[in-house]
Amino acid sequence: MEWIIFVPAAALAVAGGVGVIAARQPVHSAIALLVVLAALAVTYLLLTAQFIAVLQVIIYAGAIVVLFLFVIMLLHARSGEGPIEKLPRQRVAAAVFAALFLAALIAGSVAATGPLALAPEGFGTAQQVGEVLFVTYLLPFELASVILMVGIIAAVVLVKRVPPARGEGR
Amino acid sequence: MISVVLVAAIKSVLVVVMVLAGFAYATLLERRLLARFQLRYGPNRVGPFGLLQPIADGIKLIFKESFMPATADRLVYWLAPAISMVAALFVYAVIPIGPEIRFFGTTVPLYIADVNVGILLVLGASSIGVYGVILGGWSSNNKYALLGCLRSSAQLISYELAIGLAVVSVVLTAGSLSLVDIVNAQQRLWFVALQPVGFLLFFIGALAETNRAPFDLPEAEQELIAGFHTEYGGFKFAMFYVGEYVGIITMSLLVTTLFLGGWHGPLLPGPHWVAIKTFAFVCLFIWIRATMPRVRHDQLMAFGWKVLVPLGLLNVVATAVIVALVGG
Amino acid sequence: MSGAGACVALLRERLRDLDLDVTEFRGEVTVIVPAAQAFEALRALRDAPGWTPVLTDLTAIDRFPAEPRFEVVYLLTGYSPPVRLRVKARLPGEVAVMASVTGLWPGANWLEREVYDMFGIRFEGHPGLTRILMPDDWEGHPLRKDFPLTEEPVQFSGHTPKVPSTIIPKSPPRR
Amino acid sequence: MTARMSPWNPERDDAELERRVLTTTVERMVAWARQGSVWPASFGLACCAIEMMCTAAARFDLARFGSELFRASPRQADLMIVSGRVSQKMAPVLRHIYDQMLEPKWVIAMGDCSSCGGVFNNYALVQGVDKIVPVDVYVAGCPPRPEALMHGFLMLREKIGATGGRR
Amino acid sequence: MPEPRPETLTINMGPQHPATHGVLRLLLELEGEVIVGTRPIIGHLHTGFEKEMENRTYHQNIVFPARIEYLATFIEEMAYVLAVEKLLGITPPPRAQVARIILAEMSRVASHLVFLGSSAIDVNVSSGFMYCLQDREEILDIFDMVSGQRMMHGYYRIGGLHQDLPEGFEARVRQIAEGLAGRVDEYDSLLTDNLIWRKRLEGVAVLTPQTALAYGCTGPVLRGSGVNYDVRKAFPYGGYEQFEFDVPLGRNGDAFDRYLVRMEEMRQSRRIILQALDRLPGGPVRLDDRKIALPPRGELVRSMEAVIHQFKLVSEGLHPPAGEVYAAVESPRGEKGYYLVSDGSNRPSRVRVRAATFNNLQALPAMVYRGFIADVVVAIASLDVVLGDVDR
Amino acid sequence: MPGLFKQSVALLRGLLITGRYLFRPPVTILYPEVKTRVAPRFKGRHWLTRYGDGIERCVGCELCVIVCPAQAIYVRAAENTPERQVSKGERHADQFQINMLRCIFCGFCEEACPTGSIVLGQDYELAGYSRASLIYTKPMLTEPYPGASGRDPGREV
Repeated sequence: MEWIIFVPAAALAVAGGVGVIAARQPVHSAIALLVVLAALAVTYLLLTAQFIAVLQVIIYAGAIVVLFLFVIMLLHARSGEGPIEKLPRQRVAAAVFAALFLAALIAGSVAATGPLALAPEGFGTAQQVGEVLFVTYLLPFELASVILMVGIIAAVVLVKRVPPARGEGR
Repeated sequence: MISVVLVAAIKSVLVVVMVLAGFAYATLLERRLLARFQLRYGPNRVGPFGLLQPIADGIKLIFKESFMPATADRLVYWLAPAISMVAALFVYAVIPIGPEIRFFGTTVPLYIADVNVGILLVLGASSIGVYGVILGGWSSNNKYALLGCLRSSAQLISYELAIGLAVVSVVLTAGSLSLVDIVNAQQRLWFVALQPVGFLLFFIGALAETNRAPFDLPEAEQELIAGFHTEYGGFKFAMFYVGEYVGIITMSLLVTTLFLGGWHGPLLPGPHWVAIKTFAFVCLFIWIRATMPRVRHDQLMAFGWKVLVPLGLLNVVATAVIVALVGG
Repeated sequence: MSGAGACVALLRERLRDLDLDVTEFRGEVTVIVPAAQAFEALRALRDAPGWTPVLTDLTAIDRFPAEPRFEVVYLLTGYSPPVRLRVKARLPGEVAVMASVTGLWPGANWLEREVYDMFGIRFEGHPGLTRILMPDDWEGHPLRKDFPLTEEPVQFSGHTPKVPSTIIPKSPPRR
Repeated sequence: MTARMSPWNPERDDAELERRVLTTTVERMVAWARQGSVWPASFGLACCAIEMMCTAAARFDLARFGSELFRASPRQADLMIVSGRVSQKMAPVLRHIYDQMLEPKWVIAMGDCSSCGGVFNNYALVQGVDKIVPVDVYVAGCPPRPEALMHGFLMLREKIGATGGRR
Repeated sequence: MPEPRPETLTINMGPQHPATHGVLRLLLELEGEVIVGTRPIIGHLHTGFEKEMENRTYHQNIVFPARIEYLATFIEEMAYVLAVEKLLGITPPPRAQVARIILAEMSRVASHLVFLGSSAIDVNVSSGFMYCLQDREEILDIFDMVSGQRMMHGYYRIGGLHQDLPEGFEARVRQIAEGLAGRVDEYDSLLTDNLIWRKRLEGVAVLTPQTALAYGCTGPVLRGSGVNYDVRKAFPYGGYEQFEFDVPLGRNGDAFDRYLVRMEEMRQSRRIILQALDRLPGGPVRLDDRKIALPPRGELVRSMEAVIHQFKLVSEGLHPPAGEVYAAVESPRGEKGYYLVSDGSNRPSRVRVRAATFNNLQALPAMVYRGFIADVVVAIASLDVVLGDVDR
Repeated sequence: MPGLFKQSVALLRGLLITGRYLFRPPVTILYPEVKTRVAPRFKGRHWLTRYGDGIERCVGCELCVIVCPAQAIYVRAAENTPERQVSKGERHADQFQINMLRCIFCGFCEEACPTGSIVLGQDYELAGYSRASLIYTKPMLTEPYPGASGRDPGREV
């Protein structure tokens, strides 16, 4: 039964992933990313992890991709479309790593031959997520927030310009 | 299994039809009521009492020339209004308009799905709705639309936070994320009494979230022509319109559900109460629009981040403490 | 500064070699100064003690076909005490150039642009002397007397009448 | 509740406005809808714009005919009320805005100046906005009273009802 | 304006934009949403009034002034008629003078009501707009009653008025003037005390007295900055010296002060109207000089002489002596002056319209510098521009 | 804090003001059914009036043509003949056209008319689908019977 939903969702996620890197327009990439996130949310739902699925939408789709779009638009509005950087060497390296990663994935899924494990009771509920975040991994979680904070302050400092002295426009 | 799907499908269609009708008459209500605030009649010629006005508007918009700016991004230009409308309609999957009713011997709950994280789903859907605005403004390749969409998305994201905090306090009070549970928790006392600050936060946030006066900056026509939908006309514009007005109804319904006891009320059956309370809130929205000047963008952001968010945080902390003390 | 007369007296005192022509009509004092010295005179008036004149208006008159053809008119107003003084300078048609007074009154900016646009009088030292009311690609200066009003006949059925401004002809000046 | 007006009379009017019979029900329905939902572009030029504002205001209330939604964006407007004198400098802008409107669209030349230049018969003004855009209804007056504009507006409605919105 | 810098965004506001009150075009240079450069582009409503008036007789020209500044119609007509009267060296009969003042002050109120209404709608108080226009309708009804036109009256004549004031004029004016105080108070409580309204207007679009004087600003724009100059007080015209009224002044020169000045001016206009009604004299409303004013209608059937005068005056027009005059009035937007140059013929050889808003608008870039787009809207509204007046 | 309270009260008072209007009857004139009653002096559509006995007042003197600032009037005069005495004078208007789209309704023609022929009536509903339809000719302008324009046909001028 779940296959009916899982296969299209997974396919959509993969297609979206390809779209992110294949699209020429940065905005299209962002939309493709949105598709990936939405498809992932659906797979979370299949795992009965409603809470995580909704958080996925709210946080990633609702905040992070919006920020991406902001950045894209502000840059786009200012300078038009940037030239596409061509770095042939990186492409080669990327291809190699991608191939390796694919191989690892296939190997992993072939190795995992046992019966599919069911999600534990209460998986993905608000309570469980809360416990993981605020009890088990409290320290890493807080550290992450500190790092993010540093990043934000740095961004503000870097971007902030001194306003020019008051003069009157003509 | 089939019957479950069938019932869900029927209910979905019904809800969509109802919501669209609600949208149509919300526009008429706004125009008529606003007119009465301004000593005039408002649309009263198309059909009896002007009741066919929204239908005329709809048909006209559908039969308008289909248009796309030459420099627009085709895909995104089409996608944006659709996202806007679909996100607005999606919310109705989880908003309950009444308890269960008996219907042909089966018990049918008056909601499509009682998701146990229902309220979060509503927030999630509204955060998707932002994309309609942001992509619409960007894709039209118009400076006014771009400014409008930047403003708008900044506003929506900021005020979503305030709404989220208000919702968290309600969730803490009710002890559940399910909207049905939240309504049931208000059987004796409406949450507007338990959460006055939360109510105020939510209400102000709702005004901002639906781009209503005094926070209707995204389409501040005195500044930005028509904001993000400057370049939209015809049916695509209608979809934005749907999204906007459905949003108003949604927010009114949510206020009803979260703070005013949902379907609880004396004498009348549940759905009536929901309708009455929602209607009252829609009217309040219009009343405020008739009276209030528009705030400036920086004032709006300052108000959101410096007043509403801290207030919301305090409220959440206070609620948590009280719940821990009382409920623990 | 007790009145327009005092302004004139001050002007006479400040700029001794100035060739002033003072007339009064219906209680309004007009001072005609040579175009070359107009800027000096206006600066002297602006800096005169006892009043802070505001450039209320700056315009021109076309006396075509008479020569000197143009008159540039400056209307100065002191607010307290209320004093009005009109300063004029005559310009020939071929080289209609004045010194800009934007340095004395920033408000002269648009006014001078308008005079340029309408009369084709150039103002030297103006920060951006371009057309202001007419489209940038307009040819001619509409308020010059030799610029036609460009009327078209009013539409009637079966008849093409004279154009409006010729219905009552301009009468010769009476004494 | 349609207004009692002088009926749409093809003989009286120009050839290009000749009657086109609405055949199908759908056409009639669309014509009815267009008639009842004419959204004007908020396009004010001069004196007439003030009277146009008054037409939308409480005393006259154009909203009764479903037309109070003055759209700031020409894309969403159906009707351009050229309310005032159109200068040579404004003419290209006006045409541009007209081009931005989506079909079907209509133009009312409100007042003398926009209809033919009115009292200003001179170099600065376009002698009639019909030299730039096609005009559906001319309203005389300087400026026309709000009722006069409404009269013209109702004539336009009648025309839309009769032709289904095609020119 | 210097070349747009790469990090700024130039947007074009107008010429057809809801907030520009007509066909004003602004090129705004933005840094984010902050304005660092403003270039107003005017002329989209240039109608050629001056040229047109130079090609008509003095009498025919009466129709033009109201169309220049179409919100303060009676004041406009008064300015032109006063200029011609000054040129001729005549004074109209006292009844005409007082009637002109009543109508002028009503015009001022009507104009300020449009200012208030359009400011209200600029910050999206659509109801305030409707109420203001409704109040204006009441005044326009009186104008209609007096002159037969709501806006372009053509009621003043050189040497008086077209005809006497109609029956019931005084009672209706008094009724409106009495009610005006309550109306202004209501707008006060709808807007002045409103937190958002204040936040939108206070400290926005500040104009210092020095800048205002440098640009030749007049009217409420100048008085909002605290400079006491009102043509009615400084150079009294048309009999204003007989009336008692105060000139309200602002302190900070921001949009809010200009708004307050106009609100107070409405109250002062009411004072003037009530005083004028109390001392409205009887008598003729037109000069009895056949070279200047048409003979009374009744005479046309009785006296051949009157018919000849009628023919001569209509077909030739009047001939003022050669000379030049400048007559200014205090319009709701500031000093409105007509500078007439006569060469002794039946047409003015030069008509110059000194427009208040032309000078006021020049101060706009200085006012909105480092403000927001939203402030531009408020600034334009607070300048109360009439583009017909700017472009002529 | 008291400031905040005061401000909130002010906001609420604004709501109350608009709320009060909700319960007032609209001031709207239901236009096409209810015509506005314009002032007696209203300057609307022109009429060429007649004397009480049906004789036309216009004598074709063209003063209205001359005074019209917009030159919206065209008159072609013709001699009256004993067989065809159209007006009281020697001449009458053979053709009389007014271009309503040029006319600015200033009333100068009415003021200039020595016989009181041309008057500005009360009708303001002047609109047409074409420019030509708004050029009014003499048959359209002449009042069908004495007094049809609303002016007393017995008046002197």
